[in-house]
Amino acid sequence: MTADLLIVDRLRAGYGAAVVLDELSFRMRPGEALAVLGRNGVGKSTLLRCLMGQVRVHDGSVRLGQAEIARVAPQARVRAGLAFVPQEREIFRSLTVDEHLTFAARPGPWTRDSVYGLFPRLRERRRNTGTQLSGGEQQMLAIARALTLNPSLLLLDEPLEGLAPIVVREVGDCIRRLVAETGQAVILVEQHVRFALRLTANALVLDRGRAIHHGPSADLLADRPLLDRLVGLRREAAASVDTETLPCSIKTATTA
Amino acid sequence: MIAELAELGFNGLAYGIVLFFMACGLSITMGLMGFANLAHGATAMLGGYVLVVAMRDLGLPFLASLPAAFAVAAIAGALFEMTICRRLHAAGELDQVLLTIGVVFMAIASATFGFGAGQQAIVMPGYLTGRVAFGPIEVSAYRLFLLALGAAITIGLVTALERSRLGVRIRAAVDNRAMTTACGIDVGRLFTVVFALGSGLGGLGGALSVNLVGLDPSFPLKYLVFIMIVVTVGGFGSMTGTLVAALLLGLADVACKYFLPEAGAFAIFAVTAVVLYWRPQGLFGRLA
Amino acid sequence: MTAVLATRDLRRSFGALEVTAGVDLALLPGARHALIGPNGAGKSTLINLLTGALRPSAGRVVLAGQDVTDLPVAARVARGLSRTFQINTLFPRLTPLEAVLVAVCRRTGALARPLRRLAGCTAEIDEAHDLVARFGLEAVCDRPTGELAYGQQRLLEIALALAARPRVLLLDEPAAGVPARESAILMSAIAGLPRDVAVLFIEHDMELVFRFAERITVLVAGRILREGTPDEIAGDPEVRRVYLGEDDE
Amino acid sequence: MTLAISMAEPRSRIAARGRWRWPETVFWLALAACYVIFPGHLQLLAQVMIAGLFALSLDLLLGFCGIASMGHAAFFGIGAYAAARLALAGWSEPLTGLVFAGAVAGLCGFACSFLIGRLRSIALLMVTMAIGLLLHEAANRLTWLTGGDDGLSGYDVAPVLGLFRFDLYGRTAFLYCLGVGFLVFLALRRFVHSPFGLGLEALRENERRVPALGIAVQRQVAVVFTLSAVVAGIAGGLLAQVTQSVALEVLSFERSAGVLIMLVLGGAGHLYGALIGAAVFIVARDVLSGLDPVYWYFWLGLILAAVVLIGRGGLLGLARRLPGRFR
Repeated sequence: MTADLLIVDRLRAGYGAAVVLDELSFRMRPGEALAVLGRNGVGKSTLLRCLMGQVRVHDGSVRLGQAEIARVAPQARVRAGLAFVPQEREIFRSLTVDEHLTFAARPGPWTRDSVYGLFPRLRERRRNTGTQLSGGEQQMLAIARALTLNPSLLLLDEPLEGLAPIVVREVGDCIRRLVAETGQAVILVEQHVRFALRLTANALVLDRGRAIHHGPSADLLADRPLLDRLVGLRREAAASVDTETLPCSIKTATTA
Repeated sequence: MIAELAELGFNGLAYGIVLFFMACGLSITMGLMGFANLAHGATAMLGGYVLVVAMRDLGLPFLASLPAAFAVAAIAGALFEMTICRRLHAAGELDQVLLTIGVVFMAIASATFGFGAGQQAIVMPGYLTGRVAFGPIEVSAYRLFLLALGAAITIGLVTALERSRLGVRIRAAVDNRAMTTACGIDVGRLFTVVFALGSGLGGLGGALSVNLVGLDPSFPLKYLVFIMIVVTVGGFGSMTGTLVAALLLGLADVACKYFLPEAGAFAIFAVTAVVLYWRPQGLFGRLA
Repeated sequence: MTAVLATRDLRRSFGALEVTAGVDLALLPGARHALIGPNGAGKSTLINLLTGALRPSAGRVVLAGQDVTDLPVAARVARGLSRTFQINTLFPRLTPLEAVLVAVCRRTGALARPLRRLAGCTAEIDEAHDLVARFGLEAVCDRPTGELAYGQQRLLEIALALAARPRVLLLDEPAAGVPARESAILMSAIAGLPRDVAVLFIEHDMELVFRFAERITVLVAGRILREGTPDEIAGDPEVRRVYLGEDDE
Repeated sequence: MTLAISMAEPRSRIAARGRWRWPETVFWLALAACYVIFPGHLQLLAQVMIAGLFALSLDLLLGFCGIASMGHAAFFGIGAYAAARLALAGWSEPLTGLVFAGAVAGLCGFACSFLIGRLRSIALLMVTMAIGLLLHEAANRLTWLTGGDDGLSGYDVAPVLGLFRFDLYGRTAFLYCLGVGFLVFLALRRFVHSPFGLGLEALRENERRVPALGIAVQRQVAVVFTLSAVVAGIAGGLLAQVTQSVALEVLSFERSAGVLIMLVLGGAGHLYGALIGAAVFIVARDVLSGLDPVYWYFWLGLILAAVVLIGRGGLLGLARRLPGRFR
């Protein structure tokens, strides 16, 4: 039996005093691909930023391999084996493509040249600076940059967001190959639900910072009503709060 | 007339180069960490006094004293960063400004205590004291030396920033500090190195300026203004901006003193105020 | 009935990107209107255009029959358009009572008279206190705001906006960041908002949206995709497609 | 009914914010008593009052609005030169002289407020510093107006209220400064405890949020900056009248830095912090520069570093922290 790669245990985190992740727990095996799904604003991106150390942890623990990382600096998390592809891509405007792939590289199978093998388009633009790239190329570069850190776990935050449909296919293909052929462990946050489910082994569904579902992606893909209920738009049963529970002061305010 | 103008321009550029040395380290540290270090002028003064001591008391030649000025200032900068600056990264600008002004005041008092309030005299080597003629144009040898050294160091600096891994990391951190950290780079340690380098360059600038503008304990306060003008007008973190602003300021100052002696520094401050009002982020700066 | 807040062909570009691409929105008096849409749909930009924090590239904003397109933020508040913020942006070292008092004094004009004493503003102090108490904050109303629980700060956000006695209230993700155990009181506070105030809220929490909204507008890529009753929106295949992200198939 | 009483409490507390308390009476009586206790140091005590007034003017900006200025000596100097020029023009009545000094400085402050209102953080510090230096340089050059390096002197100041002649021992000077200082203090105290003053605290706490309350920030800044300049101008005018001379030093960067130090030393945002900081600063300068003027700069720097690194909130903040919270 192999040890778990990542153990998130009762994690509470948020921006300042705001709580975005509330008592969140889950585990991942080495080489596993996990999709994190949920509607807007449920804390998916915050989860990745929190794992990366960019969001304040209120409580709980995060173990990556042997290291407890919930409270260490982001650069120490990279040493422990994380790499991050942020939603906004955050390409360095004054660095060339080549420089993006060498300035922080860590030893391992991924090198500048092997990354170019995965993204041939980037090799053609190697002398260009970050700002001269198209949206799709920037996304590839953000993934490539993260790979050169040779992570044991790659965090991808909505890599297809804001890309033209044809580019979506190209970037999607790259991610598919990355997961299927290289056995890279990833956490994929994605609004393209079916794409994410087809790509990953397991799926974690969040709602208001809590896990409301965790199971094989294939099952979820097959169960259309369940998927609709978990991440789709649906009418709530609005019975959980009725007017009887209102503080009297607010009710009087209505009539005032 | 043309020869006069040419010499004026030449002097302005030489002065600008010295200002660039004194300001470029501050520009990077401002851009990297947003740390308002008004004590940078004190570091430059330290470099000046190191040169004076090395040449006058230790009898070192001028060219050997320059690296000494660089080294002492760099070490002092690194110590200052590691002991004091580090506690103030999260503090507001006002706290940073107050603390570093405090350091300036202490430096002034210490310099007066150690060296007296007067101007320091150094004897320059013979090959730098004369004048060199290019056809009708005749310029001072020291200014020619300054320009040559300045050009060499600027080119070296720019190349290092372009090519070396450290330089690339610095550029990345100035662009986006959080993402650089998320790439596994310890920006805090990077900052210490940059701070030391910047202080060293400031010290070198101070050493070079001894024979150009003189050296006395009021140096940090007098040049603080010019350094801050160069940095803010040039835009934090922009090497090109700092260079252009320093050369412009050098030229403007020399021209002002020549053509409008009554206006003095007034014109320069006025232009600065206008530029900052128009572009608070500086000429080459980006809005944070 | 005429709209209390309306936009006509509102547009805003950032560089070549048109973030708001011709929005026509109408809010009736007393409306409970939700604005939803995926990330990057331009919801925040739209709010900023409505409040005056951003100027539109084209189009008009009309508040209670007056064209306010060229007015700055403060002037729109004075004319009856208040907002809350997505992330608490309060006054950490002022107490809730003081903060609301500032807003009340602004409305009554007391703020413009530097020679008046605070002690003489009893009417304003009473009103501020009533408002703070109405949101269940009387127990903490003279503690520094920075020491309050997050949910309480969210309530104070709404109280501050109401202190201007607005005709229109814009709630920018009122439930964001509130832990589950504190959310019930927030929900009831929103349910208890005065009926004569039109409320437009941006919210990701679908439970909140479907509980309180009487109309829903779906914004996608800076345009209005659909507008309708909650039932119409929930059953709309186009909206489902956007929310399930199935456009890549 | 008990509920109603407990609910009324925060309300009465907010209404009581501006109430005069007994330690304030003690403070001012102690100041006045200095006249009897330190008859040999009345000139110095007058300097304390002048510096205190100047620090109060900066407190309005920094303590209540969160606007830091590195060139506040500009308005102090303008007031000083205005008062001196008026006296040189033959108008020697001191109180109207102060009004004139305050008015001229206030006009300049009003003009500057449009520049200041736009800027924040580093840019604000740099521009205020540049304005201060600009003025210093201008005064240095415009010798026909300011006397340049020599400054202005040789003017008469008439007796205060036509009764009290300025004497060598500084008796009149001290009482005059104390009286003017007390009156200005009362006015400022009233001002900061008005609804407008509360609005300023909101501006200090969160400048971006204030427009959403319906408050026009630029107007707030214009009012405060003007008022602050008026008070600084009055302080400068006092100096010009009491010392019967004005030197270029009134516009110096050291003076701008000094007043900032007084304020952070005493504690910004309390009014009394400004006065206490000024007193400590002026007395310390007198004692330490009496030892050796060179050392004074060293101590000055050390005080600054200490205030920033350990003494958050200044002396007043320290006094409050020691016995826990009493408010």
